Amino acid sequence: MSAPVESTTPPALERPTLSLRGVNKSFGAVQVLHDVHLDVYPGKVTALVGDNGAGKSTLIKSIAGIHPIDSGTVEFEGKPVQLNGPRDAARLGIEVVYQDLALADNLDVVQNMFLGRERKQGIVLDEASMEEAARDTLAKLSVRTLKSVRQLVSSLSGGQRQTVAIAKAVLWESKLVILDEPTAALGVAQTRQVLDLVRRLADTGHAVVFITHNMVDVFEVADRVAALYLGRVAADVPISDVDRTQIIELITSGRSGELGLAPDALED
Amino acid sequence: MSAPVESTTPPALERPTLSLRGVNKSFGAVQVLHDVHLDVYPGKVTALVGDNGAGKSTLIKSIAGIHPIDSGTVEFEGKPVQLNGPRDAARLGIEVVYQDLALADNLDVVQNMFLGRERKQGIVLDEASMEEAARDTLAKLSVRTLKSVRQLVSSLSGGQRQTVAIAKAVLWESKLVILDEPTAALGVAQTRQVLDLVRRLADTGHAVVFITHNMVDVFEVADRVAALYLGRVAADVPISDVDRTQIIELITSGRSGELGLAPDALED
Amino acid sequence: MSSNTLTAAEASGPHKPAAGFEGDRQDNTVGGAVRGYLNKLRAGDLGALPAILGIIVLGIFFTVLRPDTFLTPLNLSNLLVQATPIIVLAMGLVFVLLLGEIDLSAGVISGVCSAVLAQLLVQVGVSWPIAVLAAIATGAVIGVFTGTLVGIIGIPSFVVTLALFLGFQGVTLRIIGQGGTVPVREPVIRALANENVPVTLGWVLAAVVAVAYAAFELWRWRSLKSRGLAHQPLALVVARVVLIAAVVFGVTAILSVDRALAAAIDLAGIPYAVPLVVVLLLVATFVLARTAFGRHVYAVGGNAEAARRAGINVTRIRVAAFMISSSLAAISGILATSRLSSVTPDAGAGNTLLYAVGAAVIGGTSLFGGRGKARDAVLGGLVIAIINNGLGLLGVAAYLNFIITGGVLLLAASVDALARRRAATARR
Amino acid sequence: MSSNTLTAAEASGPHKPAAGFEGDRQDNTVGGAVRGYLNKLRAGDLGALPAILGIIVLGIFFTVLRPDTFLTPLNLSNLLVQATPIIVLAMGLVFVLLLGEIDLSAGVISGVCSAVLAQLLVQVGVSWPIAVLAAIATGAVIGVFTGTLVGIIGIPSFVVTLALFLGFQGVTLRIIGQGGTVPVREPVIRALANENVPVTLGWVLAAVVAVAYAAFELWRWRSLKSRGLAHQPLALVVARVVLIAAVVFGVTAILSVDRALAAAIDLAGIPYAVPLVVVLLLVATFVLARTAFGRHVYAVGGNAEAARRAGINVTRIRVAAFMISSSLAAISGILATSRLSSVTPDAGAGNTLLYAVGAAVIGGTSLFGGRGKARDAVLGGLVIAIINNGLGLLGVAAYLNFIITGGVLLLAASVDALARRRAATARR
Amino acid sequence: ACGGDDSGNGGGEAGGGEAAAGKIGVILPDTASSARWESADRPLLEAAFEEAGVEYEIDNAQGDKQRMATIAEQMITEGVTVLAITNLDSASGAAIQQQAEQQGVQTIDYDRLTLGGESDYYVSFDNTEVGRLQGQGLADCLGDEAANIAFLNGSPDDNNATLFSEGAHEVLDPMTQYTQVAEQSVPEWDNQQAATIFEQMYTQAGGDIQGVVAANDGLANAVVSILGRNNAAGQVPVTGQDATVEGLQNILAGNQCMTVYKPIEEEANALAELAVALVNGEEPQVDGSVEDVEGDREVPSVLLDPVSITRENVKQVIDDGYQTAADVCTGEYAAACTELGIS
Ligand SMILES: Nc1ncnc2c1ncn2[C@@H]1O[C@H](COP(=O)(O)OP(=O)(O)OP(=O)(O)O)[C@@H](O)[C@H]1O
Ligand SMILES: Nc1ncnc2c1ncn2[C@@H]1O[C@H](COP(=O)(O)OP(=O)(O)OP(=O)(O)O)[C@@H](O)[C@H]1O
Ligand SMILES: [Mg+2]
Ligand SMILES: [Mg+2]
Repeated sequence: MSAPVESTTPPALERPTLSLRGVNKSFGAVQVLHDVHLDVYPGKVTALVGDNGAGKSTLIKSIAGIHPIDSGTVEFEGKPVQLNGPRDAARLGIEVVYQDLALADNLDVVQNMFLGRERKQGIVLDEASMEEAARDTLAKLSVRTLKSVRQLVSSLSGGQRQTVAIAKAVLWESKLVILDEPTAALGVAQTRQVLDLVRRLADTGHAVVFITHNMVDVFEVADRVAALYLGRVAADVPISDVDRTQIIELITSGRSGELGLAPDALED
Repeated sequence: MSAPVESTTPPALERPTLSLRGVNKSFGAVQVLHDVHLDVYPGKVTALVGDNGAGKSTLIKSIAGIHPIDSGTVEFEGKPVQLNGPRDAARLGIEVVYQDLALADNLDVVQNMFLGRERKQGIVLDEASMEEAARDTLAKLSVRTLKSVRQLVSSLSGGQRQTVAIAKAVLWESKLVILDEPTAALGVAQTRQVLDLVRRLADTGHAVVFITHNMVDVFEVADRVAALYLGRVAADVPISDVDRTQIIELITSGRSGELGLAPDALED
Repeated sequence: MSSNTLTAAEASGPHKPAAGFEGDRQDNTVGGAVRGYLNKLRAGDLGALPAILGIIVLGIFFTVLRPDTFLTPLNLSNLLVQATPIIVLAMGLVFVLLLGEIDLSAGVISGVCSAVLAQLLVQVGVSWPIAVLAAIATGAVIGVFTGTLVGIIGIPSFVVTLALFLGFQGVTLRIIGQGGTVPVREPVIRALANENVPVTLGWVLAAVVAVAYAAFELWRWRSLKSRGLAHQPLALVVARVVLIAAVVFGVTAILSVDRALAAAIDLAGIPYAVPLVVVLLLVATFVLARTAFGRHVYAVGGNAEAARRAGINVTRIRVAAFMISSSLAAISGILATSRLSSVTPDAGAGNTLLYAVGAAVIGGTSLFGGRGKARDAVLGGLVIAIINNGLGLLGVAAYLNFIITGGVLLLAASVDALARRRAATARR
Repeated sequence: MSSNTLTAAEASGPHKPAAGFEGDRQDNTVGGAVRGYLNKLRAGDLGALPAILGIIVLGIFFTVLRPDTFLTPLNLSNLLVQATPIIVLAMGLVFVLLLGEIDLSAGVISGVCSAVLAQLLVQVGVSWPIAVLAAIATGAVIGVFTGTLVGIIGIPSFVVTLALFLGFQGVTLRIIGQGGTVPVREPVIRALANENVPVTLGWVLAAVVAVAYAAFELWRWRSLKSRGLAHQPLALVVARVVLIAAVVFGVTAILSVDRALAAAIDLAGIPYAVPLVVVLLLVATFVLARTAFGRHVYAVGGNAEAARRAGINVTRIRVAAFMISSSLAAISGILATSRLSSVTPDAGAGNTLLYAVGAAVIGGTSLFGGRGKARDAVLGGLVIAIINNGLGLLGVAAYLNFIITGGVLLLAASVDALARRRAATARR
Repeated sequence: ACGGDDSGNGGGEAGGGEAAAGKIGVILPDTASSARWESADRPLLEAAFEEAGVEYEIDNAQGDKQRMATIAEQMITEGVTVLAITNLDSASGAAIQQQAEQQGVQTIDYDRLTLGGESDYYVSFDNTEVGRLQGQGLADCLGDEAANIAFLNGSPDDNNATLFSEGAHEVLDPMTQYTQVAEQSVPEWDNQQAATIFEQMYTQAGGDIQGVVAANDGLANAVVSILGRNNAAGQVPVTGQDATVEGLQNILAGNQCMTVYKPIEEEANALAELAVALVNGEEPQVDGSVEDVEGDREVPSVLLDPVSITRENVKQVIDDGYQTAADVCTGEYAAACTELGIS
């Protein structure tokens, strides 16, 4: 079986917020995730890297309960959990920004940001307070070209949509925040803000998973790096243990020196 | 009215492949493009930069005929043209990779790549030759995780979809190739290939417009930079005339020293 | 050197960046509000306009052709009562259409429920409140069944309700007995469509509605203003309150005139069915516009996957929408029963459903989900009812009736489609 | 250093990268093909399976209940002829459904076209080829009209065809006249559903079909193999050819038996309507699977905006699909006319359309566009026809008939939905 | 047709012992146009066939011509030798009969003559006569005074509806004291639509309608409920047909002038007798013949008379057992029943 070469033991004292053990996932005949082990720690940013199609999005969708896993165990704060839907994940305190941003085009920015967790007075929606909160959060993310928070999401630019999705996720105090290529469509200033935000989240004790193809970002914000290669975890190590070239080797070939998948795992 | 401060005259000898003059575009009450002037030259990569929501995608969708423009003229190879639909653009030889990748999820990779321009024998589709051509093009773009070119596009990862869209556009020998954030979702190796491809296209005489938020990419492949600020062209200059800080200033505030929009244009 | 790292100085740049959200600081003048509305129209969002135009144009048309009869109090009261079953059915459908689903079986469900009502009243002999509750409960149960098939098993609603459309015709036939007709002579049920609210009580009701509306609008205006949020100018709010009050009192006044054709008889007051529809409209509007449930209905219709990822129980929303739709279908069936004082085995079959779908669409509800309001059913239902009513007065041949109804439906839809297309921005 | 620039050495890495496309190098053994098929089933793509299962299960069910009659040559020939109008109507609908549109008016269009046919034959007295062409042309023109409203003006097809459904009922009524019926005694038209291909000719036709199919399949196999592209193992191709030939000859053999009940009479051969349907099936399959037009139909149904951006004339595709649908509806109307030898004002109204939509869906065509085949109409139409035929033999009460038809439709759809759901991968 | 008869008879006689192998098929037209088919004809025919001890099969086409053709084919497949149909229209009926003829099956037209068909016999009430009774009944209720009358006809695509209307016009057109102010058809006999259509007629006429020819009791009930809304029920005579519970109750309450009662038992028994005779290879008894103008032939016929029912002879319907007193004399109608001696 494939197994990452255990190069570093995680800090013994700390309990991971999320830990995956032997997770497998197939779509029909195509096995996308092979026996995935992954630990995500509170107060740390874990960068999840991997080639296009390596299975990063599939992995985080499994964590979010969108794709039920085929086998393996998921532990959240030490307790085994069953994730059968996004509601289970939300209940545990997992918040996700998806790569294929999930926004309802026919609703406006405020409505999207509070979707599923509307503020109410009695049974009546409290529009005023939601509008204020949304505007504050967006302003923090350096959104300057948005005309109105009552604009329909369908009329937003790619980056504006991305920002709304991020703002939506950070509105809630979640234990684990997962961001799937959050800066892909962002401008320079907005990217800056998101990176700062990611760091801030970790510094305030949240566990953060950050997927990106950008090595500079990885080295700027990440505490740990997990590399996926063809659906297998090639490495899951502190950032201090690797350099840029090693990570790129892990991404493109699954191995880098001592690190990475055992050669026989690459065969099958 | 707003007008870019003319800092450099384009090379007098060369005729632009595409030139926009005074292009305006509104959605309902929201004016997105203000009086846009832009020239795109053959054999050159023009990087189009701008903040999120600056109007980059709207501009290239106008060029592609997807959003008809409200006023202004478009000249292609010196002749004024009317762009009322993507078919007009395709007929002129304009090929576009859209930010919101336009792929038909229910078709496979080959079918998507040849959509609208199927190879035929008589009236019968020539599947075999299309399949071969698609596989060759994809291989060139460093696609290694794709299981099959007969896979449905709906089952592809974000980066795989991006690659298919790019491969689709470069299959055709077009005079003008426009790429809207083509590398946003791509992995390291794939990004490398796309940048090389962009350079190659320009070197073989094509005009290329390349939209990105990544300054390193801009400086690596671009010959000219056009900066959009709130729907206005803040600058349209050779890359040698600007440095990184200047471009970022143009993006974030529309001005940088001598370059950029006149202060009064920023007011209205 | 990084592409995506940026110092704070770089990010802010030499000029002050635009602060954003300027659209939210809209002017609170009447002119600004009018401009805002015109902009919305220009952007292709016609809302209730095609339906209101339709009502006005058809009204003028039939008034010109039948000046003696079309605008009489008698005909207007007929018109309202004729419209009620269609309006209520369409109002239920709005919930389902908002999800991007369809309920082809709503018409026959109204038939099944009225059959249940009739048999309970006539065969079993229960009292009317029990029979009515049982009929509505039947609708609700059917709705839960449909919703389960659509929401949990995941069969497309078109197919589920197509199958149920066939199946329930059989059920009604079974309950009523082939070829039979069950007369419903229960006075309370009959009164719904055939009796009127006493004139004085009618005026009191009208006053209550008008005052409550005014109070609510003004309270809302004040609360928005005090929190510094976007609000309409007071003049516009007052104008709207006055308009609504005028309509309410106008209708009440017309219906309070003695409209009996024979001098000896006294016939005045608002038919009971009308306040019933008003109450349903208010409740449905409240649910859709002001509760989390309503918000979730729109979200599921706009992007079910996004709604699911936002933690909304999509299945529950689907089931609930079908339940509401079928319950309203049951009420529509009761209104139809009241009108004829009897139930036939083919109740609710035929074109009933198509008229109701047409009403919702003319009113402005989208068939693709995510766009629509409860009032669409009322406006669209009135358009359909006016066509039938007017053509009845004209006494045109049956074939023309079909053609004209189809034509008007097409026309209303074209107005909407053309406006939208003109403003088309290739939104997907 | 930059995040996205990378030297060639870095990119290739120490190990050889996986070369990709390994899925295309599938094994060409029978086992591999079977595994591939099972994988497809597991992935929720049931294709024609529910319909074929439906045919088999229903066939066994009715054979057990009516062993003396259900499987007789007479009943099988009845069954086929009963199925033809529904199959042809559904085949047209497949084109429209593939676009994600619906044509609610297809049934009444078949009525209008048969009314035109009848009046031309009877009132004007033209010869049958002219009348048939005129009827089909009427269908085509109506289809172009519908397609224009949907494709150019942009009204949702549900609304357009709902309006036309009402309107065309009026048109048929107008053409035929109230309460009237136009008898069609033209021998060629009558022969379609009521006469049979001479037995010898039937065998010749069957042989031609079988041989042509075999030749085509083998040619295709060889050409794929020679170009080194993915191809099925020869054994599987041969097996398929044998199966098809067996079905063709089997049906021919059954229909060549003298099935007259009275000894004095001779009644044998394939009803003319059957080869007509086979030809339509072959043409429609070719158009959808092997031409650019067909490819574009699927693309528009999958993502109309992507198709538009790819330079496909989406409007033209929409208009063409509606034209094809309405033309096939006209042919379906002619077949129905032939069966009854008459046309009535309500031709094509009622449940005609719903049965046809049900047939397409049971066959495996999606209502959301982009998925479906011409053969779906044939398989689904047979399921619907078997239900009607079998229930006719059982002579169940009318209400049960409705309920059972609805139930079977629901069952077929559930099988499909459950399989899809089990494999659900949150594709949007 | 003669040849067909001979072979049928011959077959029956040759295999006297096999007479039981013969089978009767009956296809009724629909469930919507009238209450009678399923509530009366089917049980009556079933009883008669059971008593005669013949094999039979009865089905209903539910108003669908394609369906009727399908049922006919099924019945022929099942070995029916005598097929009685109530056609949905002449031409589709003729097609069925031709097919039956080909298969050597004898056919009977039940209630409706198939013009241009191949039927061997015809059993019916006269539909035009029904219309005449309606016309006459209305005239009797209205008397000699001047009156405005309206016609609410059946479904525009139902040929019988046309015949009813023709009959009524035949009687009422010459009566110059009546002004015909409105006439409309009701698609699919839909009672809800009937109510709207009549309401609009009534409003358009300014309430100045003194009599209504409604084609059946369902339409009549729609008229009555609209009149009720206008507090005018009972003052405007309305006709009907089928003697339904609803119609009879309306008559008892004085809201409906008359209905046409077709003693279906007589008609059903006539059909049963005829069919049983044919299936047993006997020569059936007929009253005479009716001319099929289109097919240019004389069809041997058993003809029955419809009966006009007013308040005075409601009792007859109940005495015949066509409706039960328990159904009709509920609640408010009990008094009227007692008065008229109905129990
Ligand atoms: N529904 C599906 N059915 C079949 N295969 C799928 C499906 N979804 C994903 N895959 C396959 O699984 C693999 C992993 O996809 P995934 O989206 O997880 O990649 P990723 O690591 O997120 O890539 P990217 O960086 O491009 O976003 C891909 O090869 C993809 O084709
Ligand atoms: N259909 C529309 N209706 C109204 N406003 C729109 C519409 N489409 C775009 N806009 C607005 O136009 C502006 C420009 O959008 P555009 O997509 O061109 O930005 P962009 O420069 O491509 O940004 P990004 O870098 O985020 O992709 C945005 O403010 C957006 O909200
Ligand atoms: Mg991904
Ligand atoms: Mg963009």
